[in-house]
Amino acid sequence: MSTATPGTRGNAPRNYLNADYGWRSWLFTVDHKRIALLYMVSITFFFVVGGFFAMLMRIHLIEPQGALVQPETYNKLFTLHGVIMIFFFLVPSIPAVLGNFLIPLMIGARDLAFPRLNLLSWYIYIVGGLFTLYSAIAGGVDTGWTFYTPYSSTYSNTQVTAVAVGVFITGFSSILTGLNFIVTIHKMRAPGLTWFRLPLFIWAMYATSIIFTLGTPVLAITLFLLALEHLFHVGIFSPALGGDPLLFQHLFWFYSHPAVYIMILPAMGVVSEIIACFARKRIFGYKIVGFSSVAIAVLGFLVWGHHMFVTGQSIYAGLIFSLLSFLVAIPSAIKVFNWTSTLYKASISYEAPMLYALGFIGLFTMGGLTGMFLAALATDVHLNGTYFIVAHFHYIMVGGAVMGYLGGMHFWWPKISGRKYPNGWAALAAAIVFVGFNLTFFPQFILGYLGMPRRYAFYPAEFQVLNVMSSAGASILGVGYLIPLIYFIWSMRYGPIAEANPWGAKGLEWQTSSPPPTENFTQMPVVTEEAYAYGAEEEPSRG
Amino acid sequence: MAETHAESVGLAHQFEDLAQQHDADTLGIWVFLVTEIMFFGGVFASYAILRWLYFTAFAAGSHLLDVRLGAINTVVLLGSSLTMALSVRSAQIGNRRFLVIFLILTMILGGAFLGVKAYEYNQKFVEHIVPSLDWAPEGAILARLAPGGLDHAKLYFFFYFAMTGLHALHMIIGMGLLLWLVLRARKGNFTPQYFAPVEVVGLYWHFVDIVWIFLFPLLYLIGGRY
Amino acid sequence: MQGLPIQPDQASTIARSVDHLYFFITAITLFFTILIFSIIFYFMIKYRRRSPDERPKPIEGSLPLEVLWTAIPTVIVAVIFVWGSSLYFQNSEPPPGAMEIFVTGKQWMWKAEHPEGQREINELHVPLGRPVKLTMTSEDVIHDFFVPAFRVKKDVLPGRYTSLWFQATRLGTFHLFCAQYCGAFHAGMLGSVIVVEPDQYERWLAGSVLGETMEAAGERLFKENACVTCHLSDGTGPAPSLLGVYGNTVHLTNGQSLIADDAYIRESILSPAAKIVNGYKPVMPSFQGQLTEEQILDMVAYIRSLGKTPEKQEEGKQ
Amino acid sequence: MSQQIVPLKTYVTVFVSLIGLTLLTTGVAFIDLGPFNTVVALVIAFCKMLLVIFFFMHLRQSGGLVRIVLLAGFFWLALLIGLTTADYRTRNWTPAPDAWSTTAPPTHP
Repeated sequence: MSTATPGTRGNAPRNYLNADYGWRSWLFTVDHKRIALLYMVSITFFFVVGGFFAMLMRIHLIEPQGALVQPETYNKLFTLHGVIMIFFFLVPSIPAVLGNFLIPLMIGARDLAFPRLNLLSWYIYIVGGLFTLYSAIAGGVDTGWTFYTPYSSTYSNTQVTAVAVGVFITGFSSILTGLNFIVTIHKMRAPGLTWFRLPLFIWAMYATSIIFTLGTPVLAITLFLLALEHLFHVGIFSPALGGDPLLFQHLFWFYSHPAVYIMILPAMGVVSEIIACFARKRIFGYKIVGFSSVAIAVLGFLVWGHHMFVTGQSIYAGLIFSLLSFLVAIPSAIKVFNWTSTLYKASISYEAPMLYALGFIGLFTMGGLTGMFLAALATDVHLNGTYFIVAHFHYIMVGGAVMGYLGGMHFWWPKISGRKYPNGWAALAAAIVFVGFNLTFFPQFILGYLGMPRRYAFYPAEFQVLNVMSSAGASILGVGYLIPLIYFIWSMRYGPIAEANPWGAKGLEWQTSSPPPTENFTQMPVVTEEAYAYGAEEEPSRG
Repeated sequence: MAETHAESVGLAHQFEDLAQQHDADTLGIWVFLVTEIMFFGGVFASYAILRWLYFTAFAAGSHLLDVRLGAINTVVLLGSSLTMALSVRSAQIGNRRFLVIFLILTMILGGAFLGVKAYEYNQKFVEHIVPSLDWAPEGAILARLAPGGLDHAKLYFFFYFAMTGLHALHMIIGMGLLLWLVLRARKGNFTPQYFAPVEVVGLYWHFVDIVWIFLFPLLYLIGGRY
Repeated sequence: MQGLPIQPDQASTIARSVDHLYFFITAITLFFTILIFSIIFYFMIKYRRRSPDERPKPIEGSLPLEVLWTAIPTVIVAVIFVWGSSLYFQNSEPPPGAMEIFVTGKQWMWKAEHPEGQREINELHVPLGRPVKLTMTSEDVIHDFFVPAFRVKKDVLPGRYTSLWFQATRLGTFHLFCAQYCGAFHAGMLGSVIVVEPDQYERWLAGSVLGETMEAAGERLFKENACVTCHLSDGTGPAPSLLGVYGNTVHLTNGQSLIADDAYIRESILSPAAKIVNGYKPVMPSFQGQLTEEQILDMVAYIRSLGKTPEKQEEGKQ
Repeated sequence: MSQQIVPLKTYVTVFVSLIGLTLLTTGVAFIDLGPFNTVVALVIAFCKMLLVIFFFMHLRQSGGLVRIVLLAGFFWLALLIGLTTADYRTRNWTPAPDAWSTTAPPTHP
């Protein structure tokens, strides 16, 4: 084990939270842990806003003719729901909060390689977020989060430019975060911490950073061109002016498909940590799970054309993209099998984080398998653009990424806040989220197969039963998300004090006190063993 | 919690030593340059598709540019890359005087490049071939553009302005960074052990040069000049 | 439809085969979901922690197992890929002799035009049991022509022709949806495809003739827009004769050649200078903004008719 | 850390070669090579880029990691342009699916 000294217990030991007070100490901090908390507060805000829009949509869809708002308003609701949830919640969620907090701790460093750049990333994110919020207040935007041209460039008279600029700006936050992580993971590891001793969370964050740095710039330039197009009607994407609308889709999906892996890979990393800890086992096939993260990141860039099977893309390109889409399914399947096998002959305990992790595996399995319908050309023709798509990507992004994020928050909350939350409530919330989620999104698979297109403000009456089921599920899901929000806030003040390593977990982050001191470790750690040495033989007394 | 400039000049608190910091800085800038490749890549990809679709129009648009000015600017920018490389070399050997001289030379050459560029932009306004802002080609220019389709020629000029504009923006940022280096170098901030900022800005500057190396044939030399 | 529907109507020749693939993937999905869930539940109970300091033996992993569960998914996805792609390729080309209908999408309505000249809005009458090919374009943004009961879908793009085909196997009225978000009343861009017996279709055609056929309309436009002044049929004019052009190879001034198809004719009307036939000068003005998409389709139909007959093709080649 | 000092002569030689290549590429543009004008121009630009990267940017002295990072950048750029172009270039492969179409093989510009 490492030679770091466990945090000293006593009267309020010095840590990163009480090191300094006042708003300046937060807004000008370069401490990665404090920046992580800045992100945590901001993404929670955006999650609540995006979730609010989702609730309005589900209420509206209870009745076939639409129960709540005008179609124009409904279009703005789903657009802002998508834009906010994807660019301002899901993409930064695990990387910017847990990644920021944990990467230096897990690799035994004092901070990220570029702390000021890290703070700058947060400010960039906030500026981008303000543009988006401005657009919401100034009348909204109705293009869908996909901004398809020529609707967005020529026909929509809503706040397209403001949102495009907002997402463009936020893109640089992702780019700089990814750059920071890559350099940190390469150059700042503690002595003895070789690549194959790294926690799988670090592998996942590394793979995610690859996508951040290589994919996001393309999105940025695409939205830049879109904004120019919207303002000046230049015509690259507008057929009436000689351009080509499919070009926009190619460029957009070059980032936006890999963006799905930005959301799911970190969650996979979190789940690997949690399962190892609560099963007290080394992750089965550690190297393969690690490499599969990188494989997913790379292959994920080769499949974007499967969003375009019915758009008039060449059928030969469709064939290639279909094949590659199936290939990316394989590393995901391998991961699921390996997590499952980790439980074999393990010693499993069921604290809240583990429930979220197991829920993740279940929902991700379903989300991943339903992806096969959409990778296969013939079935995709029928299902593309329907609620089947909506259900599929919510299984991945909400069932997968959000479950992973919540699991990670429950796992590392004692480390982040130094407090414990009520485990019973946490288990209850996990169960409610799981049930509510399935009730919301499973009916949407059937709706899609029946042919109900997405983004419909009103719909033929025969689809009502399933829509009502989905809306009912959404209300349960909403409650499930509120409960953790309440007890996390409660625990910051009233929760019992957490010890340095409440779960008996391995990993350098548990070797320092909870919450960690500003410089992370009182004595820099040296690593002498692999990650997840939970086993019986390797259990010397030093843990 | 400011970064502590300890005994070792320029060492940030999160690093163990200057070697580690230098490694991290260089890796960081290379990763950044790769993101820049992808950033420009989006425009290059769009350019590649539309040029392939409307080759005649793109060639016609390209033939309205002045190859001589493009070639001169290429030489100027390559010269600035040379002086930039020599700045880094001066920093490596700890020659503060030459460091400052070469940095200023780089800035002068960069300024010359932007000057020529500004002249070319102005020409486009004179000829009314600036998409959206001043698009009304007439006379001989209209006759040369018409065969490929005016809309498509307009797309070519959009790419001309978008690509050279993005490039010029990078140049301007680079000039700002150079100025910052000059000020720091005059104060004697750099030593043969610590000159990472010079090297990092240098890599950035060379990258901007490389972008131009591709822009020159892609914008000025479409379809030959025979 | 009563109670809780779980399957859309199967009303075209391909619906059944698409559904077979759909059910196959559903079976795979169910199998693996149940497998993973049961294994997890089994392990969760069997290997629950019995004492707080229990330390299970670590397991490295197992190469044979990894190979096995790499190979099995690979085989399964390969099967689905081949199945899905071959079905898609089979369905991508209409059988020879398909009747053709032209569809224009517009915010927020569908307009259909039968070759004989009948026009419909938000309705599409088709005969039972005959392959129907739709050639589609949009007047504004991207739409998507989606008939769930036929399992067909294709984006309808501005500035381009896309096509799909189907052969209805059941009488009735089926939903026609726009499946690509197209603006405020996207959800209202609904139509119905009405499948009738062939003789009934003939009667419907006869009963609803509103005017000229598409070809005749195209011929009229050809004259009204003075195309006929230059495109002399004997080829002596300043522009090439259009007899026998459609479907044949055209040689261009830049040395390239292409097959004259709908897209080429459309392009030649809107940006005439883009592809000039060898031996001619770029003198034709653009008709961009002067013709609606429907009028262009009429002209395409007319020019097609000029290329139709073999004897005329011979004439045109000279 | 690229601590070896590159001799002045190397920099000047590289600069002179770059100027030479610039003149070459400009000159070649005035000779009719058909489609090869573009190819030649891009090959020359690529060579110039290699000179700048290897000598001015010290890739020659840099470690493997930097090389991998750079290669990744080019690889992804190639993916973006290559796969997008693949769609456009293969769109016309399907012959006009039409009862009137001839049996001639499809050609495309």
